[in-house]
Amino acid sequence: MAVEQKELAVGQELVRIEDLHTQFFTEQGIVKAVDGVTFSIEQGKTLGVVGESGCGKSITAMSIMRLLPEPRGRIVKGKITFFPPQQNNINQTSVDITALDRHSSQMRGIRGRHIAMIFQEPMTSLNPVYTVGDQIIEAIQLHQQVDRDTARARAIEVLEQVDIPDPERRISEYPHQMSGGQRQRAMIAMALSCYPSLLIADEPTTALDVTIQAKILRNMRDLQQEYGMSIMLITHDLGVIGRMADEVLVMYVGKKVEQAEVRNIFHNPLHPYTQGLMKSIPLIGLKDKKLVPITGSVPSPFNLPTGCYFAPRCPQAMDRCRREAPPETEPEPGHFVSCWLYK
Amino acid sequence: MTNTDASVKDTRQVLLDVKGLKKYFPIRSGFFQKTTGYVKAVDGVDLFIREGETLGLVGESGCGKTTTGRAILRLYELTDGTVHFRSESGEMIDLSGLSKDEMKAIRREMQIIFQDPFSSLNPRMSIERLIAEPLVVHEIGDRASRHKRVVELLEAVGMSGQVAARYPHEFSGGQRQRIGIARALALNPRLIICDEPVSALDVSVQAQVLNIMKDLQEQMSLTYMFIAHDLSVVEHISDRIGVMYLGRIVELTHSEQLYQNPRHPYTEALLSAIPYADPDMVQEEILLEGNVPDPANAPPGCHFHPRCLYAKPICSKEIPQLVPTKDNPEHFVACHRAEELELIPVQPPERLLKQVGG
Amino acid sequence: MTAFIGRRLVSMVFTMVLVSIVGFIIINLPPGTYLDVYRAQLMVQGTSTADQQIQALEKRYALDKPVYYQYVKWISGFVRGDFGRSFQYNREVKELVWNRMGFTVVVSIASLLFSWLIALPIGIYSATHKYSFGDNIFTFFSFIGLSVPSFLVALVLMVVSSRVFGASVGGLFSRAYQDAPWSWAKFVDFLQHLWIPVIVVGMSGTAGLVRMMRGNLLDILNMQYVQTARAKGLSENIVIYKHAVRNALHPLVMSLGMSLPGIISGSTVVSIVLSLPTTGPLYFNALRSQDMFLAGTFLVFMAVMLVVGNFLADIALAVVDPRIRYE
Amino acid sequence: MTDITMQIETPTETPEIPVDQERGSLTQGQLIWRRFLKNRLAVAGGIVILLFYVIMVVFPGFFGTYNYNTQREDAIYAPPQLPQWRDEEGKFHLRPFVYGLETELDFASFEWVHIVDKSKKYPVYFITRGEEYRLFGLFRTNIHLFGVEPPGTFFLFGTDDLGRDLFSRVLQGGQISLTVGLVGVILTIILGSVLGTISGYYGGVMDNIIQRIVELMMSFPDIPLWAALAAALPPEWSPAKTFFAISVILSLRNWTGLARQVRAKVLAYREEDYAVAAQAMGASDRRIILIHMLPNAASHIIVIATLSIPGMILAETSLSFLGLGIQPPIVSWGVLLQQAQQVSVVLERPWLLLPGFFVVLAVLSFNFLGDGIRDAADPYSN
Repeated sequence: MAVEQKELAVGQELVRIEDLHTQFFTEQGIVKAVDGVTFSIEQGKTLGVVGESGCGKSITAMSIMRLLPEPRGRIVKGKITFFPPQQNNINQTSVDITALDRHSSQMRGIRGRHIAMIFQEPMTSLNPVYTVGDQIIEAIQLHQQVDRDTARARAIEVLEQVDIPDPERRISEYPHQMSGGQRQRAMIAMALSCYPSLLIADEPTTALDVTIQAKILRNMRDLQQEYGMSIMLITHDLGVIGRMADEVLVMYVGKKVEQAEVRNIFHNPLHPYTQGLMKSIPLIGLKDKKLVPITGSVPSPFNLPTGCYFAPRCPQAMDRCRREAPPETEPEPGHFVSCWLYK
Repeated sequence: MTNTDASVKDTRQVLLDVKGLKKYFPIRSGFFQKTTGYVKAVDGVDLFIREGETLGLVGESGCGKTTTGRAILRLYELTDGTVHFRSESGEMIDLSGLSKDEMKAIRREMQIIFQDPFSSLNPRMSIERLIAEPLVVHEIGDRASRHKRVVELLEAVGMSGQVAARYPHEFSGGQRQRIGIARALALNPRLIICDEPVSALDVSVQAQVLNIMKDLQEQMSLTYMFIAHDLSVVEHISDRIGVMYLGRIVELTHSEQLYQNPRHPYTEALLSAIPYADPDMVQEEILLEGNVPDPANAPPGCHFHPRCLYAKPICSKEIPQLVPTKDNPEHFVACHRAEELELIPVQPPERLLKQVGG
Repeated sequence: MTAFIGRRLVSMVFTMVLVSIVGFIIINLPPGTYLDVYRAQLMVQGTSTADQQIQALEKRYALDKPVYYQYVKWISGFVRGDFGRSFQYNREVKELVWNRMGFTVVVSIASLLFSWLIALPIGIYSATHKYSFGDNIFTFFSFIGLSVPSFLVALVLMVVSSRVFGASVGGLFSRAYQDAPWSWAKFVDFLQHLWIPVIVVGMSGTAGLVRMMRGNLLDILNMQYVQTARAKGLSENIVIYKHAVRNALHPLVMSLGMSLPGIISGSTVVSIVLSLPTTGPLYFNALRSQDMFLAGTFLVFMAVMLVVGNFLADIALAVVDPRIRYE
Repeated sequence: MTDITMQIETPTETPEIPVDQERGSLTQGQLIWRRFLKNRLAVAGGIVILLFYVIMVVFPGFFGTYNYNTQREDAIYAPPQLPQWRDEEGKFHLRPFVYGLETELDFASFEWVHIVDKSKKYPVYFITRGEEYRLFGLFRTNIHLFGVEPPGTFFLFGTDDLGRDLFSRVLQGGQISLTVGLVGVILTIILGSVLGTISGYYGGVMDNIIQRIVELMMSFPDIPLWAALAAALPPEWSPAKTFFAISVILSLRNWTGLARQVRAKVLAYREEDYAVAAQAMGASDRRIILIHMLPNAASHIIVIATLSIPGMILAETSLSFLGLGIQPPIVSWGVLLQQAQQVSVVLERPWLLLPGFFVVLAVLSFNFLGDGIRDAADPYSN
């Protein structure tokens, strides 16, 4: 079958998220899971989103996919625009994802076809009662007008690409017959089967062992080249970010605190939270260096401090930090930070 | 290449000496639940820990590190092997032969900290009851003195004594882990088995807990066995590290030695797989073939040979023994080709060194 | 799969042996031997051959031998189809049992099908429209269904039908077909009578199934793989019917065996009120008059039905769930 | 008693962590209670249950109009008499009254016929003296909540074939039916949690045996099994003994479900780190079970128990209805419903079905209550 030709325009905007607010309405009150986040994902690039549990990084992804458990959790403000990449020199018009009905055929046409997603738990992400092949073929036939044999051939091809040995045989296996690493590969295969322009990977290797993680990350990087797709990689592991990302977004309690090109984040972190993260990870070979942890803990979403949410834990907090939330500034080109230190 | 500091003979006394430790779990099947095989979770582990040091135990999921820790505490009946523990009087007692009551007396001196801060504390007990439970079990002190002790312990792990009346669900993961540590310290143990104590914590909190553990070790002259799957964490806290693969220790040495001079091919692969928090570091991962085999059906000879880049015919036939290398009596390796292989060490990222150090 | 069936077969036979032991114990539970009852009966009738008959029976059931010997004798007869003698009807039990067991099975299976057919769509609707008006209505009615004893439903139904239609709704046949041989007309008549017991017996089971299906499906809808299916771009209907419902059925199939006791119990009680030619009325009569061979046989038969039903349910589960199939 | 020596110095570098004051300072029990109160049906069910137990189990004699066993030849199958506030002239009476009841023998059918005599009005008095009964089965007294002066009669629910007041009998029957459920469920809880805990905690041979027994018990359809056991009760036993035996019989099969669930819970808790921690500190099995397992399983056990009471009540009613449960002269709802077995009887005297209404109400309330407790106790529900 003919592989679709996608002209790579690296650097062109693929998805733009503007002032996104996603909230959950719970018994105990409203949780501002994503609280005014703006960023874009560029074609062919990997955007790493890093932050601790509960910082809203997964909810941001779910908002883009429109897979929030509505109406309990929903986008209350903001705009997500998707710019389909040029296909065969035809410019397609942009789509406002937030304006679509989440069940509409248009939204479903984007999901899986243009934006694919893989989840953290490889053990529970695949339906236990269908074979891995069935589940991949289902995705292919849904988005491409091909017969079952062609879809099957494509499924085998993509399973081979994710390094699953003997794909002709394994395509008819059930998920429980595979190991965790293989299931995650099968998930990636399913995600890639329709040549998406964006792959959202939510902690794809957190549940896996280091040696398996290394292989899967390498595989993802290679396939990104081959498919020319963008990756939004969500993780709490700075090591994974360092290995994979081009651009990094740091989130803290629903807010974006810093965004920069990956080298800048690691070598010149500006926000005290990012600096704190860097100082608190142990590194091999730096044993005698004492870890400098961030004091305190992440505030409860029902009891957020006024001003900058990080102020109570911040070693450099000033009076102003406790009163007013800092706006975003750009102290150096392409390096965004929300902190009063740089105002 | 050899680290001179590390090869100097350590003169501290051995606190725990484990020899040939085995723990097999029977696989039962059929209507009459006949035993049809064994999961060899721990398959002949030798290790020792000196007083006041931290021994790290690292390996991938299912390699038997947790089972080893629990078997040492006699939370499982041992299939085979001995566990000698130096009692306060100085004699080495073999735990594997002790009765339940004799074991209970020894339990005062050895404690455990768990991975999951949400499952390790009984949700129905207040912090006070949780931390005082070891004292109650061993009938130590009265109500007032126990309360005093609880407050002391909470303060020792950096929490206020006022939280004693609260319940676990009111605390965050890091705080709960501190409570777990306080409980483990209640009986003034000498050895603490730390079973992945920071794996479930967020990065910033992980450092808090690691620092507390290090401080407490100095203040109370504690001995740790630190089980984890994260090599950087283990390397940070341990004096010596044992690498486990499929129920056996494949390499055991001082932590600097391990990353500067790995002698087992599995260690080499493991080290190369650690993702570095540095985008400039060009890393050549050694990608292992296949998956970790099923411990019920382990390959013969060296368990690692089917995935090993350097395997020779002998590797599939003979089980390599864990023996010291020629140039370092403190560096144990279980590999037929340990002496001849030139393995790639970890190069610490220079730039990071500069940045964090400067 | 074969190994799985084999294992289940062995365990089924084992359970049946235990069931028969319990059945035998129950037969022997009432004070005195059943021969005492029989002897009293014969005395009343003034049969001259009473002593001979009694002796013959004593021999047949080895009553002079130890208990285990009696059991072996009884169970070996049972296996051959000799279930003992009913003193009340003065006939061999096997002559009484077969016909009625057949009708019991028919009523039970029809009730089961009825409750599944009604319960599944309602359960799916309720789960996918959680806390909606419709869900609340269905929930309320399923609670009512759980709370009304089936004999009361049968009673009320009979009262209402004889008030409104002026017709009796008892039995499985009209009087005209009662003893007639099977014919198309009789079959139609049978179906016309069957629906009442089926609805009555199926009702409480339906309510339970609705609750269960709703609960299961709600759990499944929270699973990661449902999110995966949505993330593929599948429509909500396919996500629910192909990916979620299929998995929500497993606990239901698993509970199929467990819902059988309720069905059999229900049909037993209801059949008395509706005077159906099933095991129920005969069984309770036998119990009341301590006709223990008849009662014991029925009890063991009902238990065997259950055990076989459970076995079939397990196989059905293995068919729908690959995780069990490949165990 | 040994003393503990202090070895810890005040930490130098570990900063004190302030605990969030807001991070839910409610205990688990308070959270469950709050969530329970939000479920209106469950609360309503709970109130009905409470009323039923107070009125029927504790004070059936006081709330009943007559002694439940008094037979009246002149009032056989009397229809219900409803209290009136407005007489035929449309005049409103603050104190309700009942019309008199004339009884005649219909010589055509030889049946008693009851005619409402509107010329006679008997006012209803509250806290009044009437027929004697025993309070708590001990003290003789004759105070009733309400009644009318003789020769007037006040049969709120009508009378039965022996002219006994059905309302008083329904309350008295409730005492038995509701108690059977309660006694049965207590036995179920004891058997189920003990055997379930042993099975799950110790495993091995004991577990195997208990599981086989559970399977065996589950292989019998419940009502036929109960009926067989009930039929085997010696007829010469006293009614009280029979009553207790019925409760035992009901719980004899019912514990199996609970035992399975408790076993599963114990197996899960055994893997929990807090149980391992207790083991590591040297706690005894007894302590681990009593302190760490049963309290955590308690809410689960309560839910299953609450949800199994309705089954017991239904079972007792069905058995007694069929004549194999509670035996007269003791009354239970099932015994009362025996009178309604014949459609022809019910057609003439539909009030005989009234006890069935109470069965449904009690069972429904228990179901609502149990469901509410389950939802409230489940930490994962929304």
